[in-house]
Amino acid sequence: KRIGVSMPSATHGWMGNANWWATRAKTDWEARDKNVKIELKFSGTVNQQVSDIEDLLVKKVDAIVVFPHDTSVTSVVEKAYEQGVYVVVLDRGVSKEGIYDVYITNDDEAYTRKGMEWLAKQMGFKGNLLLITGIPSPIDTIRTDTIKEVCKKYPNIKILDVQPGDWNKQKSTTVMENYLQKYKQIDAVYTADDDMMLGAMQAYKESGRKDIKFFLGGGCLKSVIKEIMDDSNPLVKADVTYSPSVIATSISYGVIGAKGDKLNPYVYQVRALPRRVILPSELVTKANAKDFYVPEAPF
Amino acid sequence: MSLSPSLKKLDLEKYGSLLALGVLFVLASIVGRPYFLRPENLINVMRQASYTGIIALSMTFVIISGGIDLSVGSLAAFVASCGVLFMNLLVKATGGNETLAIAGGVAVMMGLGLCCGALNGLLITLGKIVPFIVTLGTMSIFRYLSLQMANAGEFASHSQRFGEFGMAKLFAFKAGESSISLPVPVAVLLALAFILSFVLTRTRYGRYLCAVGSNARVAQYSAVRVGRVRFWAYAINGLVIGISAALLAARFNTVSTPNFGLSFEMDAIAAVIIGGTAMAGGRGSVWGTVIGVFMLQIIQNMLNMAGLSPYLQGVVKGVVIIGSVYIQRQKQ
Amino acid sequence: MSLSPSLKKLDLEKYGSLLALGVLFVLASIVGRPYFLRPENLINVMRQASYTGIIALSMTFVIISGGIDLSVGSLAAFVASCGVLFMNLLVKATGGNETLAIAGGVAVMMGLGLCCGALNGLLITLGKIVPFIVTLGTMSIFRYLSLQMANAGEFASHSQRFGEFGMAKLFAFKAGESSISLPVPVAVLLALAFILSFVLTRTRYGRYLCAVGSNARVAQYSAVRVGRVRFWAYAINGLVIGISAALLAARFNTVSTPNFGLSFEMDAIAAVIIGGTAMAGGRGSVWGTVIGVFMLQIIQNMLNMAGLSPYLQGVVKGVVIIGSVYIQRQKQ
Amino acid sequence: MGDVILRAERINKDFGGVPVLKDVDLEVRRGEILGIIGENGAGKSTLMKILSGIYQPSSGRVLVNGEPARIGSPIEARRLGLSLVPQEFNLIRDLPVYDNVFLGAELLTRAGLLDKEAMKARTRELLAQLSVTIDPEARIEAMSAAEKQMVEICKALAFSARVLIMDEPTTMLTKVEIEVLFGLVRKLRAEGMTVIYISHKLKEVKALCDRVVVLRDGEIVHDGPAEGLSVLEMAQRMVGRELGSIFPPKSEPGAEIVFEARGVTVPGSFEDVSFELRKGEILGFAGLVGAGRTEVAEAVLGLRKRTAGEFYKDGKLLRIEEPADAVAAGISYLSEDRQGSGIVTGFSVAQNVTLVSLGDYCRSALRLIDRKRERERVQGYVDSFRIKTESLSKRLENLSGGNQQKVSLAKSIDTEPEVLIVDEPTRGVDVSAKHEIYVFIGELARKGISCVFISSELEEIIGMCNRVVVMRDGKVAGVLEGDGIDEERIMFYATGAHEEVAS
Ligand SMILES: Nc1ncnc2c1ncn2[C@@H]1O[C@H](COP(=O)(O)OP(=O)(O)OP(=O)(O)O)[C@@H](O)[C@H]1O
Ligand SMILES: Nc1ncnc2c1ncn2[C@@H]1O[C@H](COP(=O)(O)OP(=O)(O)OP(=O)(O)O)[C@@H](O)[C@H]1O
Ligand SMILES: [Mg+2]
Ligand SMILES: [Mg+2]
Repeated sequence: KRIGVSMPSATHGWMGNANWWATRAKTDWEARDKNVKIELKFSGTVNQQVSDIEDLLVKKVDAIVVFPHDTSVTSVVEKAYEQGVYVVVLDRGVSKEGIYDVYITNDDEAYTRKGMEWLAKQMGFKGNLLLITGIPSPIDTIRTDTIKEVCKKYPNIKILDVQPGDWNKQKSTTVMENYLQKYKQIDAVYTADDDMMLGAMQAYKESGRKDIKFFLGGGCLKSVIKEIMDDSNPLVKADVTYSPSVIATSISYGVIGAKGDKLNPYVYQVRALPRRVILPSELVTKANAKDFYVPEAPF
Repeated sequence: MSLSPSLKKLDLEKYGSLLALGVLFVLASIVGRPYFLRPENLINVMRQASYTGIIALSMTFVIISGGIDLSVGSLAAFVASCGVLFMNLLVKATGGNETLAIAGGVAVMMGLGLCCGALNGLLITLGKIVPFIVTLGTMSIFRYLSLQMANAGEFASHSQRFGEFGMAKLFAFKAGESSISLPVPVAVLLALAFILSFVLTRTRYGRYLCAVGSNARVAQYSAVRVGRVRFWAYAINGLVIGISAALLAARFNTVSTPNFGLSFEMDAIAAVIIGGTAMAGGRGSVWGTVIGVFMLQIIQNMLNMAGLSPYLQGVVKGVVIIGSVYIQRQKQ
Repeated sequence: MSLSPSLKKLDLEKYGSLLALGVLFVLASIVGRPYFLRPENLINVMRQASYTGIIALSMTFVIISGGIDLSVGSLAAFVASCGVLFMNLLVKATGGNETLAIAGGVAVMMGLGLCCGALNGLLITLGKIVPFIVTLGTMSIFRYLSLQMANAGEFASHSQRFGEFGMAKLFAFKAGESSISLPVPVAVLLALAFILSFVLTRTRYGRYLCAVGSNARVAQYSAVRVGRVRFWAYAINGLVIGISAALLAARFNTVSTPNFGLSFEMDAIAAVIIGGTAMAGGRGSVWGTVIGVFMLQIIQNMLNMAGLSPYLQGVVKGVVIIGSVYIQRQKQ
Repeated sequence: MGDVILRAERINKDFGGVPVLKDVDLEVRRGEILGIIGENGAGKSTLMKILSGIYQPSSGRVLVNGEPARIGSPIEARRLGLSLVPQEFNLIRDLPVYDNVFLGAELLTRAGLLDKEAMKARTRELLAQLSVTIDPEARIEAMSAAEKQMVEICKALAFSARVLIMDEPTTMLTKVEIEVLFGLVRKLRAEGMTVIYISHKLKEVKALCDRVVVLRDGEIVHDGPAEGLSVLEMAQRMVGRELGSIFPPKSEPGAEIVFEARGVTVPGSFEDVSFELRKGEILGFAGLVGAGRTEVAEAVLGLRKRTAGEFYKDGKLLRIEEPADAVAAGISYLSEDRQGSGIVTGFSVAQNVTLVSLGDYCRSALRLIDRKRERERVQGYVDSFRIKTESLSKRLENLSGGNQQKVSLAKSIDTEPEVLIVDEPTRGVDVSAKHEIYVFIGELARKGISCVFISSELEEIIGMCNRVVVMRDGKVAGVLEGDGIDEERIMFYATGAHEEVAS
């Protein structure tokens, strides 16, 4: 059985992790089952991704796992599905229902909500908050909106500013440096992922200031989880899962689907697997951090 | 192949490009065995190449004129966003007359593309600002305007037909067990290549384009209106971007503002340069660009078919690009 | 400012750049009130500018020679990865002698940078392949080599000191309530600008560089070894990239292979062109590039400080880039 | 003579405050050939550029057919029927000959497309009128300077102009071609065309022109019929002082052979060329356009790949792969194509002069350019060749053609070569400066420097050279020596008459 995987190439840490998980799933499955062959395609743009998927279809793969750049892949995914290929779509979605066998996603809303609620509580429901967001895109908009919505409940929390850090450590460092110039009293910083949080924290450290009490990112970078586990950084006490391993899970679904296996003999469905899987976002604190620590992951 | 009659038009200097394409084709047939030579795959390759390929055609004009256009991708996104919005309005206004709506949308994309390209051209010729800076600026402007319009989201078209048109094929016929056909964007690519090549080699404008790119001062002394010639290179580029944007938007039946047309500029410029057009301007060939476009896409496809590890693919891709151009240069 | 003595060296032609910088500075002081003019902010701006700024300096050489280098960002990532790996090895081998390890690591980065730059240069001069294609290829090669090495992950340095060195400041002193100091990368930027500007204007090599970029044929007839001159432009560029990579790696004390140095090429080229160097080569100035680097960073900083919405920022950024170059061109 | 077709009134022109033309009044009548002469930098080309719309006058106006005309651009000049053969080549190197000839005035088919066949045919016709064999489809890039000059003339003739301005069209041409050109010009005059002719070859001016205008420092100092104005008078009016004999006395070369070429062949250009050069000798190379003289020189420099033959210097075999090797061996070359391969137009006077010899200025510990010494040396050349420039940092593109040529010459002798190869060294240089150059080269020879003197001006060759190699069709047709050097014998070999005699 051959499974094709198409996902964005790494341009930031989280996606780097996701690429690593995909590679790991490939090695694991191919070791486990001689008949399984997994082919990975990392693409820089959505156009390239569509080409990759088309190329995989020419190669007559049995299942295809797509982590889309955006919904532009809808029509090619539909084509795959119509050709009878087992289709697993994740995270950023397609704009049409019923053109996939499994849809698996992280919960963007819960991801930010959980983090923000925790942060609000730590802040004592008051103080000045700064946001650093990702590249302007639909999921980024959902996240930002969710944060704003949560903060509306706590009138004493003031969002001082929102600027994009483009999921890039260096850019986020720059943004943070500018924030530090602009705002004399900052209590907490929320960044859209851990990569950017590290950049922002770097700027804060370099400034020598003492006012910020909390940094919160997300996505569980290894080094961040380690700090939480060891309680070694007073500024970082928690993280939220938005697991890059979702791709590995999806590949597993793809393999099972391609083989025609049933995931669970007690579930009866048309095409053997659940159609929608939403992975919960969990709050990671010192208490449960070691469950999320993957020492061999690259990030 | 459908190219062959027109390829005869290439003068001997372009022989190197053809040779490189040939070598690459043979290599791909071997490395990408057994998939590469399948008709569906070849058609895929052509279609995949065609969206940036179309832009590369008019980019050839811009580069021959001694300029560059970095804004093509953003411009495509902006134009496609406006076009789809307008189309959706029309669908509503006409109570579902999709043909009319599509026609209107495409017309807006082409018209707006022309205008935006003309804006680039004006800033460059009247404003006397170097093309690199102007189009770097408009690249940012057009992209963020589209993001602003969509709040970084996407514009889905409300016309089913538009999407079907994007996937349409011409002259489909059965050949053995698989059907052969010419996808619309490939047909457009070839038609445009034919037209633009004709303009370049057979009209006064084409002549002036080379003259201006080779030596603007001499052209001016020879009574060529240098500013006007350059202006039109950008305006034509805008128009052609509009066409490409329409095809691409139809293919996805949606325009995702952050990603639409991303890094098209690099792909297009690379195809033009691989096709033998001089970076400094003055000479070049549209059919050369077509070859460059296909070369790049074949490299990508071959590596995909060979199923290399993604990282290795990137390394090999770089090597193959350099290698093919090396072959091409040696034979010139 | 620390620039003023050297700025006197600029000839009148560069006056436009300075004027544009001045106008921009005043604009930023107003728009970014009251944060922009704070000493810490100005220092931030300088440091933020310095990593790509350093690369832009040697990119000036490449562009003056009539070439281009797209591989700078990937090259930085590759060099930094290897350097950090080697440094970690040394830390272990020397039993924790960090000074030695850092010295070794930095030496590897610079040496490897030189070699990789030389590779670009060789392919261009001996292989007779156009610079755009060669560096497009090596851009892909270097990036994916680093990704392969790290499995798309990162290399964290095992030396605490390396990180401290990245944050180090020179000549820190108190001024009122805030302390003024010169971050290491800024010092390196200025020192390198001084050296390279000196090389460009006062040495034989610099003169040859301009001659080759201006008219390679005349240079050849004048017994200039054209190939060699061009080769060194790329090699020097590689060396300088090594320096920038070391500083950037030290700052984060880690090298994240997917995004280290991402899109540096565009930033660097833009700074060079804004600084008044001709895209076609032949003339340019290193201090002009420094001005270009700061102009770009000031624009970014000003928009951030003004707190515009991100989308609007992108639009305004494009407008301001075009606008400042317009001012600059008018005054030349 | 006819009525006034073109009239310039009180034309003033200055560049950045430096006046170049001062209150120039000029009348041109229909159907005349007007000669304009003057020293290098007198303002001749500037005046012509104003008439053809390339420059705008600072003040004053131009009347065409008695009506004030605003010549704002070359496009308008063309519309008014003014056509210019510029001093520097204005050709697009990426385009073939016929496209260049018709650039801006293309012949179109009914459908509005380029009529390539018609253009090629017409180009062929024009070239035939000039008796040159150039393929209309050849690319400019691969042409010798003389051929480019011919194309440039064709370009001016291609559209029916009423006034044809020729700015030093004959600097690259040999006597034969010049005669053809003059025949053509006279024919055009007979057809009613007006010609303005600028040249430093005063004999030609005398032979061709009806009227002569002399320009000195931007002012007209003489305007009168050519008849009765002797060449010597012309020169005196130009320079404003007496001129002595133009060529210095020849010196006796030494006996030892400094440089030797043996059986050198560059396929497609020339074959089996051998010659030897003695110490302090001036060896002339004569021949018609395209005979291959320039290519021999370029082969010596390593600019052309030879398939056979060697070069020896002081009896030792030379390894020359690129010009740098030749320069290291003490050989220096002055290129005939000034703007194409001689000078960097964007560089200053000083930067150009020292481009080849820059190594000699970097002797300090840090290997920096010794700018003081550079300035001093260059100032020396500016003084001795009377290079007209406001400062040493003036860019070459802003110098007059003749002065550019002088800079180019200064550049090739600044390396202090033992073997100097000059190719059309006095191209576009005025009479007095020519004299300086001849004296200078004579001095060099006296000091023991050997010189290869390639020129299309037979007078120069005869006046300067100890021996002359005459080339024809890429072969050495004959070598003349001492009193044997005269015009007849040179032409005898150059035109191939010797072959007919032999057969
Ligand atoms: N664009 C320019 N900028 C500044 N000075 C200029 C420019 N063009 C010409 N000049 C100056 O004007 C003067 C006259 O130049 P012009 O070319 O008219 O001389 P000319 O009479 O044609 O000389 P020649 O016989 O050497 O061709 C020269 O001193 C030259 O340096
Ligand atoms: N780069 C080139 N490529 C191909 N052919 C060339 C090139 N340069 C010159 N030729 C050809 O070589 C022939 C000889 O040119 P060359 O310049 O040596 O002649 P010449 O004797 O110096 O005459 P003149 O200098 O008067 O033109 C010409 O017919 C020319 O077309
Ligand atoms: Mg002149
Ligand atoms: Mg010659």
